[in-house]
Amino acid sequence: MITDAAISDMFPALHQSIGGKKLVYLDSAATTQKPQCVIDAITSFYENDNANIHRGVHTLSQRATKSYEDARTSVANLVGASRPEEVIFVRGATEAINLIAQGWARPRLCDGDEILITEMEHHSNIVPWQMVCEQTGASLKVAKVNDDGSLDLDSFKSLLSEDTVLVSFAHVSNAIGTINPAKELCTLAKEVGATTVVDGAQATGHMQVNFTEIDCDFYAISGHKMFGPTGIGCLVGKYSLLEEMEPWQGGGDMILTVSFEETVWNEVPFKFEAGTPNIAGAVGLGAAVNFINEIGYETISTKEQELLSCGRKVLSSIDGVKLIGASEDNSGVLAFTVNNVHPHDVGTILDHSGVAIRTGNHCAEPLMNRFGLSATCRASFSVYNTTEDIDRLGVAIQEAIRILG
Amino acid sequence: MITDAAISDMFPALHQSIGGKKLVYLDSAATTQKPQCVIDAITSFYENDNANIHRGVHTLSQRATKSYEDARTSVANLVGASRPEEVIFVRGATEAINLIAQGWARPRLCDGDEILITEMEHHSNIVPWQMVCEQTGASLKVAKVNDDGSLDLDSFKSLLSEDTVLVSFAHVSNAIGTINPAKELCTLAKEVGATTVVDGAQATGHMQVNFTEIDCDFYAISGHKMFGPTGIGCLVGKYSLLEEMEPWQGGGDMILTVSFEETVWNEVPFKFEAGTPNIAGAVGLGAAVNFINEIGYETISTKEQELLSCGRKVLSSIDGVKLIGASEDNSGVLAFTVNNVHPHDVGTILDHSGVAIRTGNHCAEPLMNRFGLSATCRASFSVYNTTEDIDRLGVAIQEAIRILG
Amino acid sequence: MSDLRELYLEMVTDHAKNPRKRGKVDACTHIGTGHNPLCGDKIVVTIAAENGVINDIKFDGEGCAISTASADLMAEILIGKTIDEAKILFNGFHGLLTDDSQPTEVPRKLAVFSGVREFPMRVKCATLAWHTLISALENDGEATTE
Amino acid sequence: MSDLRELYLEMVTDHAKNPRKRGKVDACTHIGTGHNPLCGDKIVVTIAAENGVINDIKFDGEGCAISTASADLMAEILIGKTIDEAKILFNGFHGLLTDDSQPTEVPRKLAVFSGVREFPMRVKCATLAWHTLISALENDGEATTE
Ligand SMILES: Cc1ncc(COP(=O)(O)O)c(C=O)c1O
Ligand SMILES: Cc1ncc(COP(=O)(O)O)c(C=O)c1O
Repeated sequence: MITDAAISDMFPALHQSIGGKKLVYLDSAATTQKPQCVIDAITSFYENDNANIHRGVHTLSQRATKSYEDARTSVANLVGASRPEEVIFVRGATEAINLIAQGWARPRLCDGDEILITEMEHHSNIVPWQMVCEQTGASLKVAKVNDDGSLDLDSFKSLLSEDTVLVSFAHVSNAIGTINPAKELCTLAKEVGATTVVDGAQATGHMQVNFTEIDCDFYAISGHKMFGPTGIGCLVGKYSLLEEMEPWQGGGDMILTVSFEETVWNEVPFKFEAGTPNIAGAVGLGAAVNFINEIGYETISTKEQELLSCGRKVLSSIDGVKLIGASEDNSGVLAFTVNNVHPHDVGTILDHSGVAIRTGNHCAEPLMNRFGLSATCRASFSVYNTTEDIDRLGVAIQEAIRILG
Repeated sequence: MITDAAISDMFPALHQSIGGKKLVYLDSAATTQKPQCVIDAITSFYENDNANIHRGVHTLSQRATKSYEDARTSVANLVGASRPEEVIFVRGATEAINLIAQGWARPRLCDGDEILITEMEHHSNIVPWQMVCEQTGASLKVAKVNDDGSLDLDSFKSLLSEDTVLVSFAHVSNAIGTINPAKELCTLAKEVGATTVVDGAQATGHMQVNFTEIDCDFYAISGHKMFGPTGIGCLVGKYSLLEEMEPWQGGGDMILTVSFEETVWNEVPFKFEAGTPNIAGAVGLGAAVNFINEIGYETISTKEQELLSCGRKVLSSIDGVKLIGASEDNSGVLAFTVNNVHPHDVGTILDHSGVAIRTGNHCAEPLMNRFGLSATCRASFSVYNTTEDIDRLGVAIQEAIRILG
Repeated sequence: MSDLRELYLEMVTDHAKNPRKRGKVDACTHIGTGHNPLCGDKIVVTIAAENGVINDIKFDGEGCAISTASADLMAEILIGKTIDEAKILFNGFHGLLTDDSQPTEVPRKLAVFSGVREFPMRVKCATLAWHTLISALENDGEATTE
Repeated sequence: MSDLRELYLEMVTDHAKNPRKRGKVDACTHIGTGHNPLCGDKIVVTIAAENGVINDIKFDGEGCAISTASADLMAEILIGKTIDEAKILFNGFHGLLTDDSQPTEVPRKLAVFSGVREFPMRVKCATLAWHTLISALENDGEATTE
């Protein structure tokens, strides 16, 4: 068992003061901090192996290609893809979803078809579908969310029909932390023949995910939310579906041969990786996967659940603090409001105490509307947080109430 | 004046041995090596400022946002954009061109319209237009290349017509190094009312570029080819055109408000930057711009031209070596073939001597066909190379001839 | 790091908690809506003006302490001012918050926001009402601080 | 780093410089084309087979030394072999180049390529002709090493 201090020691950014107070980073749902091993992997890539990949015979290029492809294999193993080729490197979860929207949905959908999402989606899992609807004439259906922040299963079921061509939902909500029953939802969707997309941006940094077991068609991953670098993420897709799909962008590396008369696409996954990819980003993500494997999802989840229940207790004990969407099955996210104190002011005052939380609509405006709010405060945890962090959060909120409440 | 050694010292990856011999890196057209200051900027970002941007009130998020936006301003200043908002961060030149193809061309082009490119384009400046042609019914026209590798201006002019809606060409060819007269070509294109795209992937790491002076509509930049990290590049576009364009991807940060009924796009450039961008990548690119400003394009160009003429001399003196496309206006690229020795074998044998060059079609298959070749060898320079590197290249080629010639 | 008390001066928190000019102006001649996507705030500014003079002005909508207090104090200070004077005040206020190169002369009720300059993320909160005012006066009706 | 001489053995360079089986087989019963995008090589393999026996086999196209020598030696070795034997030889050859866990028994003419294993980027060159052979025999006619 690794100690709290040992884990926290691996994250250099945590060891700094903000305005004289030790930083308490509670914004991991926006992006996680990076362990030293990830930073070192990037540095080492640039200092030793930096080269372009796939087409080079020289040593650096071979090393870079191997590191990049090894990272693909690491991700495939982590999320239980059936082969490395099912993992496509993209910029992040947003690009993964747009790739599906433009590469799979746009050429296939038409007037009368329906796309089903939920009320708790991140804008990245709403807007790409709105764009596809606009482009194809399909329409967007939205399953309701219960008062406790869980998905309204009846609403979800009642919206599934013969017309539902695609179903897309968050594995874990970024705004309130709800964990959706991915496998169950995919089974329901499949009964009506719909293609399934799971937005796993908030999942893979926190809990074991198995793509093959969930049995969805596509799974979107965000590297920077799972201890990896910015600018890298993955679309995991069933091989047969990826094969059928048109490419996403045109350019180098995604083609077999090019002539002005005819161009032949390369194989999956290269067909979807036009141009020089974020090589160092993939290498860093590979290191992040190693980090997760080393710590273990078991440790990560246990720690986060501990922090969550501790956090709920601390916040509930403060007069005027209200938890938003605190469902049973919840990841390490505390969404809350403070009576008479606007979230934006809470954010500023907490920052002044060295406590970093996020405030606003969390790119989930429709969910905010669902709760009749324009904004909330959000404290989100990762394995490097401690119960002292929660205490600091509680004290800082009380300070905010003192100043403005 | 900075000495050769001082410049080379700034690049850690250059100081290593490959199979017992000091590395000679002559593959900068594929990707440049990274100066320590760029690597340090990335490390420092992750160790000190790492946070998500734009929507956070806490200190790290403010710092990250500032670093990211400062990088945008640095790029804008470097390439003479008229305001920072004209710079959109993308993954690389390939994504920049695809963004124009899908965001500008696809909704505007139709049957009968023509896109004009040249025979020397990189696949990234061919395939996106083929895809648009397929999608819209427009057709692709291709201006010829002269035997010396320069653009056939008569061919270019003769293909311009009322039907030409878009003209796209490389500022500098990656395969043979030809520098195209960008301003002149844009002027000609504009006379027929065409929108102009310049693929500057091979330009900004080597010579002063002024977007406003060239007066093109769009300019594509590749970060990793100008000392910056992988996974970052820029589309520079005229503000008014960017404003008219539809967004590229949907997601967080690119919208002002989202509801299931109506979504309002954010302003330029955010409209085009959906999801979490490659924040550390942008910061690294900002550092690369500082590096360029410090060394100065003057020094860089002078050095590269010196290496080019030295390289041409050395190669011409070897029996059986043939230079391909060695035009007057040429960047630091030596394309060549060796009699009876296939480029792939040359590449392996050179690598064995520690000399890294690229071999193959250089993602420019149509240009290879133009010269009746299936592959060439390419040695490409940057400011960190020296005339000793050229000597090592010459010796290694002679070794290849000895083994296989 | 700057002092939180510079940001939340007593006059600011007082107007934030008990805004005097919240509501809608009757017989309104100008209306503008503003939006700060950063905090989700939306604001509606209504104005009753005659012969270029602002007779009454109110704001409506929820916002953070800084934006509420700023809207409230803006409304108080603008009553009786001409539209031209209002624009000059806007410029002064904007300069106060963003430009530390030159000292800006502004009425005391606006000067309480000078602390905001040290909190760059909050500048948009303080200026939202003013941007909305300008768009109302210029009759395009919509403002955003992003 | 491995020794270059292991890669370019004399038999390899000899067959690369003077291929014996370059050309097209008359009365060809099977044809396959292969492509290695890495080096741009394209290859056409033609076969004359009868009753499951390869009577003649040739290759055409330009390629690097490794791919040319490999194609040439493959052609030499397969003449007179059955199609089934050819497939077994392919497996053995493939194992020789990619699998260092177990020693593979192959004819001496193929064993000269064992050095390629130390040059992973060149494995595709050595196997291109063989992949093309298999696709010719299985009649789908197109092979690529990527
Ligand atoms: C649930 C959810 N989906 C999608 C995204 C977008 O991910 P990325 O930042 O990798 O584009 C996020 C993160 O912002 C998220 O929380
Ligand atoms: C001329 C040219 N255009 C476009 C590209 C693609 O650039 P990127 O690797 O940034 O996608 C390259 C580089 O490979 C290039 O050399």
